[in-house]
Amino acid sequence: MAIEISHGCAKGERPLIPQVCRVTEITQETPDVKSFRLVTLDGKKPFDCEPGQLGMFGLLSYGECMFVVSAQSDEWVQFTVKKVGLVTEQLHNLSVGDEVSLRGPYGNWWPTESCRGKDMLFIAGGIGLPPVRSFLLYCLEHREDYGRIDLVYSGSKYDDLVFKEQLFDIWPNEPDMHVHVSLYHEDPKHPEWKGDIGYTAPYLETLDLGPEDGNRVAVICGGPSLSRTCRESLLKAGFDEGNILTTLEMRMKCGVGKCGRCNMGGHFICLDGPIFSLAEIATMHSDV
Amino acid sequence: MPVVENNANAIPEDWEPKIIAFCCHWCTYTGADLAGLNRMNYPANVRVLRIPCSGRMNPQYVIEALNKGCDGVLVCGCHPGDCHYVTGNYYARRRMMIFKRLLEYEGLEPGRFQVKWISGAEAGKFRDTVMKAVEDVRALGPINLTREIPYFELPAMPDDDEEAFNAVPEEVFPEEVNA
Amino acid sequence: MLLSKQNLMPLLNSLASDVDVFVPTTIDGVKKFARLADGVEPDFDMINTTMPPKDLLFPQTQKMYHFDVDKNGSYHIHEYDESREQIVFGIRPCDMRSIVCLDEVFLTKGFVDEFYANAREKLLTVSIGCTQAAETCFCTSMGVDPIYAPNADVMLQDTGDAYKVTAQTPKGEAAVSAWSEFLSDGDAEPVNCDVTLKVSMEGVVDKLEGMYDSPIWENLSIKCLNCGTCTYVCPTCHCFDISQENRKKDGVRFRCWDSCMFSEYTAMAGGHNPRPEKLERERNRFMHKLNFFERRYGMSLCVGCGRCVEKCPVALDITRLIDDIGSYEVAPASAE
Amino acid sequence: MSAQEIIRARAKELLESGEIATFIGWEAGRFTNQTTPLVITDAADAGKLVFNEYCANTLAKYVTDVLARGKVGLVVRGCDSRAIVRLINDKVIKREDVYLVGVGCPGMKDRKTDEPLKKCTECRHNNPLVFDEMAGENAEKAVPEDRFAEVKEVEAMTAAERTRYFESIYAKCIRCYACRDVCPCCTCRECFVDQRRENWVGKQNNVAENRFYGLTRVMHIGDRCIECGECERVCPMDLPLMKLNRKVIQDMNDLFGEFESGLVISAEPSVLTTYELTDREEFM
Repeated sequence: MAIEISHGCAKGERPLIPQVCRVTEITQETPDVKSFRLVTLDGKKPFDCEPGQLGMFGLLSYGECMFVVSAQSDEWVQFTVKKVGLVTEQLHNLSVGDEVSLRGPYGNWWPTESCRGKDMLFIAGGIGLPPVRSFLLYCLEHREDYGRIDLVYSGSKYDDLVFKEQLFDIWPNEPDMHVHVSLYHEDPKHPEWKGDIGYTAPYLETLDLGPEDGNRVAVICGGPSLSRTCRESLLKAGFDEGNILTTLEMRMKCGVGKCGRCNMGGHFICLDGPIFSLAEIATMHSDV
Repeated sequence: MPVVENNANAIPEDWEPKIIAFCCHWCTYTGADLAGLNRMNYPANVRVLRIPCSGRMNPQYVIEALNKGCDGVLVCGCHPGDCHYVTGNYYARRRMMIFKRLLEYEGLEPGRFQVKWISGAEAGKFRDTVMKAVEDVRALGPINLTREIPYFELPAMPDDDEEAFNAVPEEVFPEEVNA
Repeated sequence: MLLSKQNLMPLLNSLASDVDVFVPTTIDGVKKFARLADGVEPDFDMINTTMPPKDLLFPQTQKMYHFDVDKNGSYHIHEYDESREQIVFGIRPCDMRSIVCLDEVFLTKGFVDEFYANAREKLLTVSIGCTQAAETCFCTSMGVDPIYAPNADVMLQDTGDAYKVTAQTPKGEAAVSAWSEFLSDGDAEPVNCDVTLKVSMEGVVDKLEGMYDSPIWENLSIKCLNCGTCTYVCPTCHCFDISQENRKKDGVRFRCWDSCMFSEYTAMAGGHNPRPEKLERERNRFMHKLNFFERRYGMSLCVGCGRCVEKCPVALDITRLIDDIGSYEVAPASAE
Repeated sequence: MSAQEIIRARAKELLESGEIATFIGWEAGRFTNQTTPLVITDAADAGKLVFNEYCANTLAKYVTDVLARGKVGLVVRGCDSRAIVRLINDKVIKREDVYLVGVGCPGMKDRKTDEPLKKCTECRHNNPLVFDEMAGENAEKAVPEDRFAEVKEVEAMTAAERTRYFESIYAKCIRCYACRDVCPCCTCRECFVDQRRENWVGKQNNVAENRFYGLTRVMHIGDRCIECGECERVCPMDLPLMKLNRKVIQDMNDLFGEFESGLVISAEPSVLTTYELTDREEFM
């Protein structure tokens, strides 16, 4: 049975006005990646959202950017931010207690329901892990609903791997969860690295994770070349296009499918996406 | 609509001209420093910004300053021949001559954009230049250009910014001061 | 009901005493809709304004909220609602169709854009049918009737000495009943308007599905300058950017028209740009006009007003593109 | 043979021989007397090329877009050839990258009014200055008496009138950047308006931001403007941009000696990127 992804599931009022939120915790994940936990000024969770949904997180004086909610609890939402541009650079200067702007949630979410009972294969590269992690954490929370879980994760250097604690200490000890990590290149700073060296797609192929007669769902998030090569590897391994899920990214401003720039054909990534199956993407006119 | 010649006849009470002075680090900025050391008095309407050389003076800074609330702009550099980088102020001289004419062509009064060469020893000239610029602009009144952001009234210039006023000036190139 | 042409100005003046009435006029050499005031001469014979009336609903720069910091260093957000009662008088049927498109964009698909919605609710549209067409007008080919706008609140049709007045919505009926002293009973046949430029949209939407990688885009885009003229004069182009101006910790966040023709439009912080060249940008623009919007909202995003045809610096002409698509031999569609 | 026939024949020969990869000229548009730029790579399309007195667009800027495909052939009039010289002097292209088919230009006309285009009545070099071959003879055209007449008109106003005059211009500007995109001098890889990170100019459309853009544009192209007048022609709001460009040119003329950009290929720096010790001193 094909995976069903809901699209255009937007709801909400006053979509363009943010709320002021407070940073309660900052974790330095790598030298240029930080995670921020946010609550409202009166200490509540800013919004309820499903795993994989987006939030427009920013600073009032600098602008706002779209991020996937990388983790959440009943009290807070968390965003994981890599320093690449003007706003993210300023976000990295935040300290605990600072006020930020937040609006959302936007977009659709991982098809947690229709993946139930399946084996999960998560594939991510670099800063592509946080979006995937939102689904992974959901699966671990509802462990009995899902089969075997594999995580294939790569980064170009050891320092670029995010969530190292979970990656190396927590997740490998979860029942029937297998974590596979590779580095793109030898890392001279970390000669002790005993894991694999190689790009994600060839590494994935060595792991021999097959489609299990359509019972395994692959979830990809990474840069353009990682996405392309991993898709090809999975298709070669016999995966059905409908069982390969990915979350897309483009520049976004409004978050509600009106400002125009994040379209893939007639679809807007911020509203109909960001999560699509490969089968759906194949029918779209995509510049991504 | 009658053409308002300038704002000189309608200067609001309490109005103080705001002038920004872009000063070359190697001469005028030092000259300004010397003026301070010699306890020369000059009006506080001028805010001094340090640039590495008058050749670095980007015409955009002038437009931005006028758009953002200044009533006049002063650019000061080393005397021709004395540039720390040998030729920077020669380029600046050409560029500023053209740019000043362009601004005046667009209707800016000549007194609002002035360029002067002031060396590090000419503390008195710095003071006189600043005093003259302030008097020129004061006589002209508030600027007669449509300003930025019609949407929200700009707060006053840093006069009310206690932080900026109480800030201790950062030490500039301490090793050179010692040398 | 008829409105004699002599009564037109008295009606407008009486309307303008209460609310802002926007009429087609020429200001400083620019043809646009401007607020009726002293010195503004309405020109209802003008075929089409250069600047579309979309800025009444969706201004080129629109402030959304401003923020400031209180004594404790806490941010506060203050929202703006600048919408007011407005009447647009003399809007052409093609521009009325563009408002249908904008309504779809801003008011449907789960989120309602409150800024647009507020302005839209307070706008009374009085459309005047065309009596003559410019050489660049091709509205009939895009399914617009030049003498009739079905979604206008009030429709005026030229019958020679008078306009035939039809109220088409409750809002329009309320308006017309208030104009009674300027109206007279009667009926007359509206003057027809002959639109000479015709293109065939038949099959174009479906054909475009298979033409994403066609060389037609390369040939078309090569002459494009990548300026934003076509998008800014287009009555249906609605892309916007959100930006802010700051003064220390205070600032205002606003949205402003943006153009898919600019390289910066899709450039991402990491340096990747999904539409790096004018080929991709041109293709996206025309696909959006003729195919994507049709697929998403069930209507074409081109209303045939001819403004981009008229104003393009390099005479890049959407009507020629439509003709070219019509005569293009599509390879057999892939199995989807 | 008419110039148009020569152009078609030569474009065909050049493309067939493989000497050039693309040829840039004009083709007829949909409407009477309308022309639009045409880029061809196939010799069979040479028959589409036209040359008549309504070829308003300049072609030189397209060279930068199609250069990757190989040597470019194009038709050049006076303005196109100066634009090519400008691009060469700015090291955007090399002389050997282009094959120039020169054509004498009698001045182009507006297709609607049939009046000469403003940019053409003001043109001082209607015949190509650089070319590899000529299609036909040079054309005769009256040269304007005073190049800076329109600048002097503005200068004659009072300061307050000029403020109002230019503010009314900036109030009309919609910042479509057509003036930048058509300009053969605007060859920065990334224009300052696209540098959002630096945020030189805000995105609001208002008089102040538009003035910032307008003045910066003039200063950036100042000593390189070839006076082709394309910025003014393409402006959808019909803003008199040459009044700004020519003001700078006039001042450089007065201050630093006779100035006309893009006349000869040379490695000499242009007026504002050089200096003389003897330059006039106004800031003592």
